[in-house]
Amino acid sequence: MKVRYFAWVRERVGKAEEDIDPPADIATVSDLVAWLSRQGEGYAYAFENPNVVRSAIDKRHVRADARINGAKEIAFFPPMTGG
Amino acid sequence: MKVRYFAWVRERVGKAEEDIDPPADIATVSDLVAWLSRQGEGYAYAFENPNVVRSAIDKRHVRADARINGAKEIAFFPPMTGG
Amino acid sequence: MSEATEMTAILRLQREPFDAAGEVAALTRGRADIGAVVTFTGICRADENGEPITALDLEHYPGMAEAEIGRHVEAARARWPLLGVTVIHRYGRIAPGEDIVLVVTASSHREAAFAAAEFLMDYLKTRAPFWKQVEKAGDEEARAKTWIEAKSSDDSAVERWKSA
Amino acid sequence: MSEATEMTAILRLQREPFDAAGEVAALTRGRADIGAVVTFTGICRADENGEPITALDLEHYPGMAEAEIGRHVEAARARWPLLGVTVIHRYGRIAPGEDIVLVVTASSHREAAFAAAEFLMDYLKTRAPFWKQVEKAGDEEARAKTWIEAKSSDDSAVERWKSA
Repeated sequence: MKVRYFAWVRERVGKAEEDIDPPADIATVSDLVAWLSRQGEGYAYAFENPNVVRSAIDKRHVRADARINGAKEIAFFPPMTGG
Repeated sequence: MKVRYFAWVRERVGKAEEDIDPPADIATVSDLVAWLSRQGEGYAYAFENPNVVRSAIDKRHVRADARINGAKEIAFFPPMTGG
Repeated sequence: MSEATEMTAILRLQREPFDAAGEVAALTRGRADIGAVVTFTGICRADENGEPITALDLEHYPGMAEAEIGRHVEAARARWPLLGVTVIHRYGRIAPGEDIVLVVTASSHREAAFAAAEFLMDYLKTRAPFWKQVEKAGDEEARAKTWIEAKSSDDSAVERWKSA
Repeated sequence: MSEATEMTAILRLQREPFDAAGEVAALTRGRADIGAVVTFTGICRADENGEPITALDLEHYPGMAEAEIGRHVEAARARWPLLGVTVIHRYGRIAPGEDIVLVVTASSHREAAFAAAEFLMDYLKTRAPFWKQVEKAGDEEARAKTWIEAKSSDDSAVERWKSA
Protein backbone atom coordinates (compact mmCIF):
# COMPACT_ATOMS: atom_id res chain seq x y z
CA MET A 1 0.00 0.00 0.00
CA LYS A 2 1.31 3.40 -0.99
CA VAL A 3 1.13 6.30 1.47
CA ARG A 4 1.49 9.92 0.36
CA TYR A 5 2.06 13.00 2.50
CA PHE A 6 1.42 16.62 1.59
CA ALA A 7 2.31 20.11 2.89
CA TRP A 8 3.48 20.17 6.52
CA VAL A 9 2.60 16.51 7.02
CA ARG A 10 5.13 15.74 4.26
CA GLU A 11 7.72 18.07 5.82
CA ARG A 12 7.33 16.52 9.27
CA VAL A 13 7.39 12.91 8.06
CA GLY A 14 10.38 13.83 5.89
CA LYS A 15 9.19 12.16 2.71
CA ALA A 16 6.50 12.63 0.05
CA GLU A 17 5.53 8.98 -0.28
CA GLU A 18 6.47 5.45 0.69
CA ASP A 19 5.25 1.87 0.43
CA ILE A 20 4.15 0.37 3.72
CA ASP A 21 3.01 -3.02 4.91
CA PRO A 22 1.12 -2.52 8.17
CA PRO A 23 0.16 -5.50 10.38
CA ALA A 24 -3.13 -7.23 9.61
CA ASP A 25 -4.92 -5.77 12.65
CA ILE A 26 -4.60 -2.24 11.26
CA ALA A 27 -8.15 -1.92 9.91
CA THR A 28 -9.05 1.77 9.74
CA VAL A 29 -7.43 5.07 8.87
CA SER A 30 -7.14 5.94 12.56
CA ASP A 31 -5.48 2.57 13.26
CA LEU A 32 -3.00 3.41 10.51
CA VAL A 33 -2.35 6.89 11.93
CA ALA A 34 -1.65 5.37 15.37
CA TRP A 35 0.67 2.77 13.82
CA LEU A 36 2.52 5.36 11.69
CA SER A 37 2.94 7.60 14.76
CA ARG A 38 5.05 4.82 16.31
CA GLN A 39 7.39 4.60 13.29
CA GLY A 40 9.63 7.50 14.31
CA GLU A 41 9.88 11.05 15.59
CA GLY A 42 8.84 12.70 12.30
CA TYR A 43 5.70 10.57 12.12
CA ALA A 44 4.86 11.26 15.76
CA TYR A 45 5.26 15.00 15.10
CA ALA A 46 3.15 14.90 11.90
CA PHE A 47 0.30 13.11 13.64
CA GLU A 48 0.65 14.74 17.09
CA ASN A 49 -2.89 16.08 16.70
CA PRO A 50 -4.61 13.39 14.64
CA ASN A 51 -7.87 15.39 14.47
CA VAL A 52 -6.16 18.04 12.36
CA VAL A 53 -4.73 15.70 9.72
CA ARG A 54 -7.10 14.88 6.85
CA SER A 55 -6.98 11.68 4.87
CA ALA A 56 -7.95 10.33 1.46
CA ILE A 57 -8.19 6.78 0.14
CA ASP A 58 -7.64 6.37 -3.57
CA LYS A 59 -8.02 10.13 -4.08
CA ARG A 60 -11.30 10.56 -2.19
CA HIS A 61 -11.70 12.24 1.18
CA VAL A 62 -12.45 9.76 3.97
CA ARG A 63 -13.06 9.97 7.69
CA ALA A 64 -10.80 8.46 10.33
CA ASP A 65 -13.10 5.43 10.74
CA ALA A 66 -12.85 4.48 7.03
CA ARG A 67 -11.55 0.93 6.45
CA ILE A 68 -8.25 0.70 4.59
CA ASN A 69 -8.78 -2.82 3.31
CA GLY A 70 -8.20 -2.84 -0.47
CA ALA A 71 -6.82 0.71 -0.62
CA LYS A 72 -4.08 1.27 -3.20
CA GLU A 73 -3.11 4.75 -2.05
CA ILE A 74 -3.71 6.49 1.26
CA ALA A 75 -2.86 10.18 1.63
CA PHE A 76 -2.45 12.40 4.70
CA PHE A 77 -2.48 16.18 4.61
CA PRO A 78 -3.44 19.32 6.57
CA PRO A 79 -6.80 21.08 6.05
CA MET A 80 -6.92 22.40 2.49
CA THR A 81 -6.18 26.04 1.71
CA GLY A 82 -6.73 26.29 -2.04
CA GLY A 83 -8.90 28.68 -4.02
CA MET B 1 -43.53 71.48 -13.80
CA LYS B 2 -42.11 69.05 -16.34
CA VAL B 3 -43.58 65.56 -16.67
CA ARG B 4 -41.72 62.73 -18.45
CA TYR B 5 -43.07 59.39 -19.59
CA PHE B 6 -41.11 56.22 -20.38
CA ALA B 7 -41.66 52.88 -22.13
CA TRP B 8 -45.33 51.91 -22.56
CA VAL B 9 -46.50 54.83 -20.41
CA ARG B 10 -44.84 57.10 -23.01
CA GLU B 11 -46.42 55.14 -25.88
CA ARG B 12 -49.91 55.30 -24.37
CA VAL B 13 -49.75 59.00 -23.44
CA GLY B 14 -48.34 59.65 -26.89
CA LYS B 15 -45.49 61.93 -25.87
CA ALA B 16 -42.16 61.69 -24.03
CA GLU B 17 -42.51 64.86 -21.98
CA GLU B 18 -44.58 67.99 -21.46
CA ASP B 19 -44.90 70.99 -19.20
CA ILE B 20 -48.02 70.98 -17.05
CA ASP B 21 -49.67 73.36 -14.62
CA PRO B 22 -52.05 71.35 -12.44
CA PRO B 23 -54.57 73.07 -10.12
CA ALA B 24 -53.37 74.03 -6.65
CA ASP B 25 -55.30 71.24 -4.90
CA ILE B 26 -53.19 68.56 -6.66
CA ALA B 27 -50.89 67.81 -3.75
CA THR B 28 -49.50 64.30 -4.19
CA VAL B 29 -48.29 61.98 -6.96
CA SER B 30 -51.58 60.06 -6.81
CA ASP B 31 -53.56 63.31 -7.08
CA LEU B 32 -51.51 64.11 -10.17
CA VAL B 33 -52.13 60.66 -11.66
CA ALA B 34 -55.88 61.10 -11.17
CA TRP B 35 -55.78 64.56 -12.73
CA LEU B 36 -53.67 63.39 -15.69
CA SER B 37 -56.06 60.46 -16.27
CA ARG B 38 -58.80 63.02 -16.99
CA GLN B 39 -56.72 64.83 -19.65
CA GLY B 40 -57.56 62.41 -22.47
CA GLU B 41 -57.91 58.87 -23.66
CA GLY B 42 -54.16 58.17 -23.89
CA TYR B 43 -53.61 59.33 -20.30
CA ALA B 44 -56.57 57.28 -19.08
CA TYR B 45 -55.09 54.21 -20.82
CA ALA B 46 -51.58 54.82 -19.46
CA PHE B 47 -52.84 55.13 -15.88
CA GLU B 48 -55.69 52.59 -16.09
CA ASN B 49 -53.99 50.59 -13.36
CA PRO B 50 -52.29 53.25 -11.24
CA ASN B 51 -50.71 50.65 -8.95
CA VAL B 52 -48.56 49.40 -11.81
CA VAL B 53 -47.13 52.75 -12.85
CA ARG B 54 -44.01 53.85 -10.94
CA SER B 55 -43.04 57.44 -10.34
CA ALA B 56 -39.96 59.54 -9.66
CA ILE B 57 -39.59 63.13 -8.49
CA ASP B 58 -36.41 64.88 -9.57
CA LYS B 59 -34.87 61.53 -10.56
CA ARG B 60 -35.58 59.68 -7.33
CA HIS B 61 -38.15 56.93 -6.88
CA VAL B 62 -41.16 58.06 -4.83
CA ARG B 63 -44.37 56.47 -3.63
CA ALA B 64 -47.85 57.55 -4.70
CA ASP B 65 -48.32 59.55 -1.50
CA ALA B 66 -45.22 61.74 -2.09
CA ARG B 67 -45.97 65.48 -2.22
CA ILE B 68 -45.25 67.16 -5.55
CA ASN B 69 -44.82 70.63 -4.14
CA GLY B 70 -41.49 72.05 -5.37
CA ALA B 71 -40.85 69.26 -7.86
CA LYS B 72 -39.08 70.29 -11.07
CA GLU B 73 -39.51 67.01 -12.91
CA ILE B 74 -41.95 64.18 -12.31
CA ALA B 75 -41.59 60.93 -14.27
CA PHE B 76 -43.98 58.02 -14.80
CA PHE B 77 -42.93 54.60 -16.06
CA PRO B 78 -43.63 50.85 -15.87
CA PRO B 79 -41.76 48.56 -13.45
CA MET B 80 -38.09 48.52 -14.44
CA THR B 81 -36.64 45.66 -16.50
CA GLY B 82 -32.95 46.54 -16.77
CA GLY B 83 -29.91 44.48 -15.93
CA MET C 1 -7.92 58.98 2.42
CA SER C 2 -5.86 56.04 3.61
CA GLU C 3 -4.35 53.76 0.99
CA ALA C 4 -5.96 50.73 2.60
CA THR C 5 -9.46 51.90 1.72
CA GLU C 6 -8.72 53.27 -1.74
CA MET C 7 -11.68 52.42 -3.89
CA THR C 8 -12.22 52.97 -7.58
CA ALA C 9 -15.81 53.36 -8.83
CA ILE C 10 -16.59 53.47 -12.54
CA LEU C 11 -20.14 53.93 -13.82
CA ARG C 12 -21.04 54.30 -17.46
CA LEU C 13 -24.19 54.14 -19.57
CA GLN C 14 -23.45 53.72 -23.24
CA ARG C 15 -24.84 52.59 -26.56
CA GLU C 16 -21.55 50.91 -27.59
CA PRO C 17 -20.38 47.43 -26.55
CA PHE C 18 -17.92 47.24 -23.66
CA ASP C 19 -14.75 45.25 -23.09
CA ALA C 20 -15.19 43.27 -19.86
CA ALA C 21 -11.55 42.15 -19.70
CA GLY C 22 -10.31 45.71 -20.20
CA GLU C 23 -12.57 46.94 -17.41
CA VAL C 24 -11.30 44.27 -15.01
CA ALA C 25 -7.72 45.15 -15.91
CA ALA C 26 -8.43 48.85 -15.30
CA LEU C 27 -9.79 48.07 -11.84
CA THR C 28 -6.95 45.79 -10.71
CA ARG C 29 -3.92 47.28 -12.49
CA GLY C 30 -1.02 48.15 -10.22
CA ARG C 31 -2.75 46.99 -7.05
CA ALA C 32 -1.75 44.10 -4.82
CA ASP C 33 -4.45 44.49 -2.17
CA ILE C 34 -7.21 42.92 -4.30
CA GLY C 35 -7.64 39.20 -3.66
CA ALA C 36 -10.99 38.59 -5.34
CA VAL C 37 -12.70 39.92 -8.44
CA VAL C 38 -16.25 38.95 -9.37
CA THR C 39 -17.54 39.81 -12.83
CA PHE C 40 -21.14 39.53 -13.92
CA THR C 41 -21.98 39.86 -17.59
CA GLY C 42 -25.59 39.93 -18.75
CA ILE C 43 -25.97 38.79 -22.35
CA CYS C 44 -28.86 39.11 -24.82
CA ARG C 45 -30.30 35.64 -25.45
CA ALA C 46 -31.93 34.61 -28.73
CA ASP C 47 -35.18 33.76 -26.96
CA GLU C 48 -37.53 35.34 -24.47
CA ASN C 49 -40.02 33.07 -22.72
CA GLY C 50 -39.24 30.36 -25.26
CA GLU C 51 -39.95 32.53 -28.31
CA PRO C 52 -37.17 33.52 -30.71
CA ILE C 53 -36.25 37.20 -30.80
CA THR C 54 -34.11 39.22 -33.19
CA ALA C 55 -33.07 41.95 -30.76
CA LEU C 56 -33.64 43.76 -27.49
CA ASP C 57 -34.24 47.48 -27.43
CA LEU C 58 -33.40 49.19 -24.15
CA GLU C 59 -34.87 52.53 -23.18
CA HIS C 60 -33.55 54.39 -20.14
CA TYR C 61 -34.12 57.56 -18.17
CA PRO C 62 -30.93 59.58 -18.68
CA GLY C 63 -29.76 61.27 -15.53
CA MET C 64 -31.89 59.18 -13.21
CA ALA C 65 -30.24 55.92 -14.34
CA GLU C 66 -26.77 57.22 -13.44
CA ALA C 67 -28.03 58.70 -10.15
CA GLU C 68 -29.89 55.54 -9.13
CA ILE C 69 -26.98 53.21 -9.96
CA GLY C 70 -24.59 55.62 -8.22
CA ARG C 71 -26.69 55.49 -5.04
CA HIS C 72 -26.55 51.70 -5.07
CA VAL C 73 -22.80 51.65 -5.68
CA GLU C 74 -22.52 53.92 -2.60
CA ALA C 75 -24.77 51.58 -0.61
CA ALA C 76 -22.59 48.61 -1.62
CA ARG C 77 -19.43 50.49 -0.58
CA ALA C 78 -20.97 51.28 2.79
CA ARG C 79 -21.96 47.66 3.33
CA TRP C 80 -18.92 45.70 2.14
CA PRO C 81 -15.16 46.40 2.17
CA LEU C 82 -14.87 46.97 -1.57
CA LEU C 83 -11.70 48.03 -3.34
CA GLY C 84 -13.31 48.64 -6.71
CA VAL C 85 -16.66 48.62 -8.50
CA THR C 86 -17.47 49.01 -12.18
CA VAL C 87 -21.00 49.16 -13.56
CA ILE C 88 -21.62 49.56 -17.28
CA HIS C 89 -25.13 49.36 -18.71
CA ARG C 90 -25.86 49.59 -22.43
CA TYR C 91 -29.00 51.04 -23.99
CA GLY C 92 -30.40 51.02 -27.52
CA ARG C 93 -30.65 48.02 -29.84
CA ILE C 94 -28.77 44.91 -28.72
CA ALA C 95 -28.58 41.71 -30.77
CA PRO C 96 -28.55 38.15 -29.36
CA GLY C 97 -25.09 37.19 -28.14
CA GLU C 98 -24.16 40.80 -27.36
CA ASP C 99 -23.43 41.97 -23.81
CA ILE C 100 -26.01 44.17 -22.05
CA VAL C 101 -24.62 44.87 -18.60
CA LEU C 102 -21.35 44.48 -16.71
CA VAL C 103 -20.80 44.54 -12.96
CA VAL C 104 -17.28 44.08 -11.59
CA THR C 105 -16.55 44.06 -7.86
CA ALA C 106 -13.12 43.79 -6.26
CA SER C 107 -12.26 43.15 -2.63
CA SER C 108 -9.57 41.53 -0.48
CA HIS C 109 -11.74 38.45 -0.01
CA ARG C 110 -14.36 36.66 -2.04
CA GLU C 111 -17.40 37.02 0.25
CA ALA C 112 -17.64 40.81 -0.18
CA ALA C 113 -17.01 40.65 -3.92
CA PHE C 114 -19.74 38.04 -4.50
CA ALA C 115 -22.29 39.71 -2.20
CA ALA C 116 -21.79 43.18 -3.67
CA ALA C 117 -22.05 41.91 -7.27
CA GLU C 118 -25.32 40.12 -6.51
CA PHE C 119 -26.68 43.10 -4.59
CA LEU C 120 -25.90 45.46 -7.48
CA MET C 121 -27.44 43.12 -10.07
CA ASP C 122 -30.61 42.64 -8.01
CA TYR C 123 -31.00 46.43 -7.73
CA LEU C 124 -30.17 47.05 -11.38
CA LYS C 125 -32.95 44.63 -12.34
CA THR C 126 -35.62 46.21 -10.17
CA ARG C 127 -34.66 49.82 -9.45
CA ALA C 128 -32.53 51.18 -12.29
CA PRO C 129 -34.78 52.99 -14.81
CA PHE C 130 -34.30 50.78 -17.86
CA TRP C 131 -37.04 49.13 -19.89
CA LYS C 132 -36.51 46.27 -22.30
CA GLN C 133 -38.49 45.70 -25.45
CA VAL C 134 -38.11 42.51 -27.45
CA GLU C 135 -38.15 42.57 -31.21
CA LYS C 136 -39.65 39.37 -32.60
CA ALA C 137 -38.59 37.73 -35.84
CA GLY C 138 -40.20 38.89 -39.12
CA ASP C 139 -39.47 41.27 -41.97
CA GLU C 140 -38.93 44.98 -41.35
CA GLU C 141 -42.69 45.72 -41.42
CA ALA C 142 -43.83 42.68 -39.49
CA ARG C 143 -41.41 43.05 -36.61
CA ALA C 144 -43.49 43.20 -33.49
CA LYS C 145 -42.04 44.89 -30.44
CA THR C 146 -43.23 43.92 -26.98
CA TRP C 147 -42.27 45.35 -23.61
CA ILE C 148 -40.81 42.74 -21.27
CA GLU C 149 -42.77 42.45 -18.05
CA ALA C 150 -41.00 42.76 -14.71
CA LYS C 151 -40.51 39.41 -12.98
CA SER C 152 -41.76 38.88 -9.46
CA SER C 153 -38.68 36.69 -8.85
CA ASP C 154 -36.56 39.83 -9.33
CA ASP C 155 -38.62 41.62 -6.68
CA SER C 156 -38.10 38.75 -4.26
CA ALA C 157 -34.37 38.75 -5.03
CA VAL C 158 -34.03 42.38 -4.04
CA GLU C 159 -36.01 41.86 -0.82
CA ARG C 160 -33.27 39.72 0.74
CA TRP C 161 -30.92 42.72 1.05
CA LYS C 162 -33.38 44.60 3.24
CA SER C 163 -33.58 42.21 6.17
CA ALA C 164 -29.83 41.65 6.52
CA MET D 1 -28.25 15.11 -25.69
CA SER D 2 -30.73 17.89 -26.43
CA GLU D 3 -29.33 21.25 -27.51
CA ALA D 4 -31.15 23.01 -24.70
CA THR D 5 -29.07 21.33 -22.03
CA GLU D 6 -25.72 21.41 -23.81
CA MET D 7 -23.11 22.18 -21.22
CA THR D 8 -19.39 22.75 -21.60
CA ALA D 9 -17.14 21.88 -18.66
CA ILE D 10 -13.47 22.80 -18.67
CA LEU D 11 -11.18 21.90 -15.80
CA ARG D 12 -7.45 22.55 -15.75
CA LEU D 13 -4.66 22.59 -13.19
CA GLN D 14 -1.59 24.38 -14.43
CA ARG D 15 1.57 26.15 -13.40
CA GLU D 16 1.16 28.87 -16.07
CA PRO D 17 -1.02 31.98 -15.81
CA PHE D 18 -4.44 31.83 -17.47
CA ASP D 19 -6.38 34.25 -19.64
CA ALA D 20 -9.74 34.85 -17.97
CA ALA D 21 -11.19 36.77 -20.93
CA GLY D 22 -10.17 34.02 -23.36
CA GLU D 23 -11.80 31.39 -21.14
CA VAL D 24 -15.07 33.34 -20.97
CA ALA D 25 -15.00 33.76 -24.76
CA ALA D 26 -14.41 30.02 -25.22
CA LEU D 27 -17.42 29.24 -23.04
CA THR D 28 -19.86 31.65 -24.70
CA ARG D 29 -18.67 31.67 -28.33
CA GLY D 30 -21.38 30.87 -30.88
CA ARG D 31 -24.13 30.44 -28.29
CA ALA D 32 -27.21 32.59 -27.82
CA ASP D 33 -28.79 30.64 -24.95
CA ILE D 34 -26.46 32.06 -22.29
CA GLY D 35 -27.89 35.10 -20.54
CA ALA D 36 -25.56 35.36 -17.55
CA VAL D 37 -21.86 34.75 -16.99
CA VAL D 38 -20.25 35.03 -13.57
CA THR D 39 -16.47 35.05 -13.32
CA PHE D 40 -14.52 34.74 -10.10
CA THR D 41 -10.79 35.44 -10.14
CA GLY D 42 -8.70 34.83 -7.04
CA ILE D 43 -5.56 36.96 -6.99
CA CYS D 44 -2.38 36.74 -4.89
CA ARG D 45 -2.28 39.73 -2.52
CA ALA D 46 0.96 41.34 -1.31
CA ASP D 47 0.02 40.70 2.31
CA GLU D 48 -1.21 37.84 4.45
CA ASN D 49 -2.71 38.68 7.84
CA GLY D 50 -1.31 42.18 7.51
CA GLU D 51 2.27 41.05 6.87
CA PRO D 52 3.98 41.65 3.52
CA ILE D 53 4.75 38.57 1.44
CA THR D 54 6.88 38.09 -1.66
CA ALA D 55 5.04 35.08 -3.07
CA LEU D 56 2.66 32.20 -2.50
CA ASP D 57 3.73 28.65 -3.18
CA LEU D 58 0.90 26.23 -3.91
CA GLU D 59 1.29 22.49 -3.46
CA HIS D 60 -1.42 20.14 -4.74
CA TYR D 61 -2.26 16.45 -4.89
CA PRO D 62 -2.16 15.63 -8.61
CA GLY D 63 -4.97 13.35 -9.66
CA MET D 64 -7.03 13.92 -6.55
CA ALA D 65 -7.32 17.68 -7.20
CA GLU D 66 -8.79 17.09 -10.68
CA ALA D 67 -11.09 14.33 -9.40
CA GLU D 68 -12.34 16.38 -6.44
CA ILE D 69 -12.99 19.51 -8.50
CA GLY D 70 -14.64 17.36 -11.19
CA ARG D 71 -17.00 15.88 -8.60
CA HIS D 72 -18.02 19.37 -7.48
CA VAL D 73 -18.53 20.57 -11.04
CA GLU D 74 -20.87 17.57 -11.48
CA ALA D 75 -22.66 18.46 -8.24
CA ALA D 76 -23.12 22.05 -9.46
CA ARG D 77 -24.48 20.82 -12.81
CA ALA D 78 -26.96 18.58 -11.01
CA ARG D 79 -28.11 21.42 -8.80
CA TRP D 80 -28.39 24.39 -11.17
CA PRO D 81 -29.30 24.70 -14.87
CA LEU D 82 -25.77 25.51 -16.05
CA LEU D 83 -24.76 25.95 -19.66
CA GLY D 84 -21.03 26.12 -19.00
CA VAL D 85 -18.44 25.85 -16.24
CA THR D 86 -14.71 26.52 -16.31
CA VAL D 87 -12.40 25.93 -13.36
CA ILE D 88 -8.68 26.64 -13.61
CA HIS D 89 -6.42 26.39 -10.58
CA ARG D 90 -2.73 27.24 -10.68
CA TYR D 91 -0.03 25.65 -8.55
CA GLY D 92 3.63 26.45 -7.92
CA ARG D 93 5.08 29.88 -7.13
CA ILE D 94 2.71 32.81 -7.63
CA ALA D 95 3.72 36.45 -7.14
CA PRO D 96 1.49 39.22 -5.72
CA GLY D 97 -0.88 40.57 -8.37
CA GLU D 98 -0.92 37.27 -10.28
CA ASP D 99 -4.10 35.23 -10.67
CA ILE D 100 -4.44 31.98 -8.68
CA VAL D 101 -7.83 30.56 -9.54
CA LEU D 102 -10.60 31.12 -12.08
CA VAL D 103 -14.21 29.96 -11.91
CA VAL D 104 -16.59 30.84 -14.74
CA THR D 105 -20.25 29.80 -14.71
CA ALA D 106 -22.75 30.40 -17.48
CA SER D 107 -26.52 30.01 -17.38
CA SER D 108 -29.68 31.45 -18.91
CA HIS D 109 -30.30 33.52 -15.79
CA ARG D 110 -28.15 35.16 -13.16
CA GLU D 111 -29.33 33.28 -10.06
CA ALA D 112 -27.88 29.93 -11.17
CA ALA D 113 -24.64 31.48 -12.41
CA PHE D 114 -24.01 33.33 -9.13
CA ALA D 115 -24.98 30.42 -6.89
CA ALA D 116 -22.86 27.87 -8.78
CA ALA D 117 -19.80 30.14 -8.80
CA GLU D 118 -20.04 30.68 -5.03
CA PHE D 119 -20.66 26.98 -4.42
CA LEU D 120 -17.59 26.01 -6.46
CA MET D 121 -15.38 28.58 -4.75
CA ASP D 122 -16.51 27.52 -1.27
CA TYR D 123 -15.68 23.91 -2.12
CA LEU D 124 -12.37 24.75 -3.78
CA LYS D 125 -11.34 26.57 -0.59
CA THR D 126 -12.17 23.72 1.76
CA ARG D 127 -12.18 20.44 -0.19
CA ALA D 128 -9.78 20.71 -3.14
CA PRO D 129 -6.37 19.32 -2.14
CA PHE D 130 -4.26 22.47 -2.42
CA TRP D 131 -2.02 23.93 0.28
CA LYS D 132 -0.69 27.46 0.29
CA GLN D 133 2.62 28.51 1.71
CA VAL D 134 3.55 32.18 2.04
CA GLU D 135 7.05 33.36 1.35
CA LYS D 136 7.92 36.34 3.52
CA ALA D 137 10.21 39.17 2.46
CA GLY D 138 13.97 38.80 2.92
CA ASP D 139 17.03 37.76 0.93
CA GLU D 140 17.29 34.33 -0.67
CA GLU D 141 18.60 32.76 2.56
CA ALA D 142 16.35 34.57 4.98
CA ARG D 143 13.10 33.89 3.17
CA ALA D 144 10.85 32.19 5.63
CA LYS D 145 8.05 30.01 4.33
CA THR D 146 4.93 29.42 6.40
CA TRP D 147 1.91 27.27 5.67
CA ILE D 148 -1.35 29.23 5.62
CA GLU D 149 -3.85 27.91 8.14
CA ALA D 150 -7.34 26.97 7.06
CA LYS D 151 -9.95 29.56 8.04
CA SER D 152 -12.99 28.56 10.03
CA SER D 153 -14.97 31.13 8.02
CA ASP D 154 -14.32 28.99 4.93
CA ASP D 155 -15.74 25.95 6.74
CA SER D 156 -18.87 27.91 7.66
CA ALA D 157 -19.21 29.12 4.07
CA VAL D 158 -19.28 25.57 2.74
CA GLU D 159 -21.84 24.47 5.34
CA ARG D 160 -24.59 26.60 3.80
CA TRP D 161 -24.75 24.38 0.70
CA LYS D 162 -25.63 21.32 2.76
CA SER D 163 -28.91 22.45 4.27
CA ALA D 164 -30.41 23.81 1.04
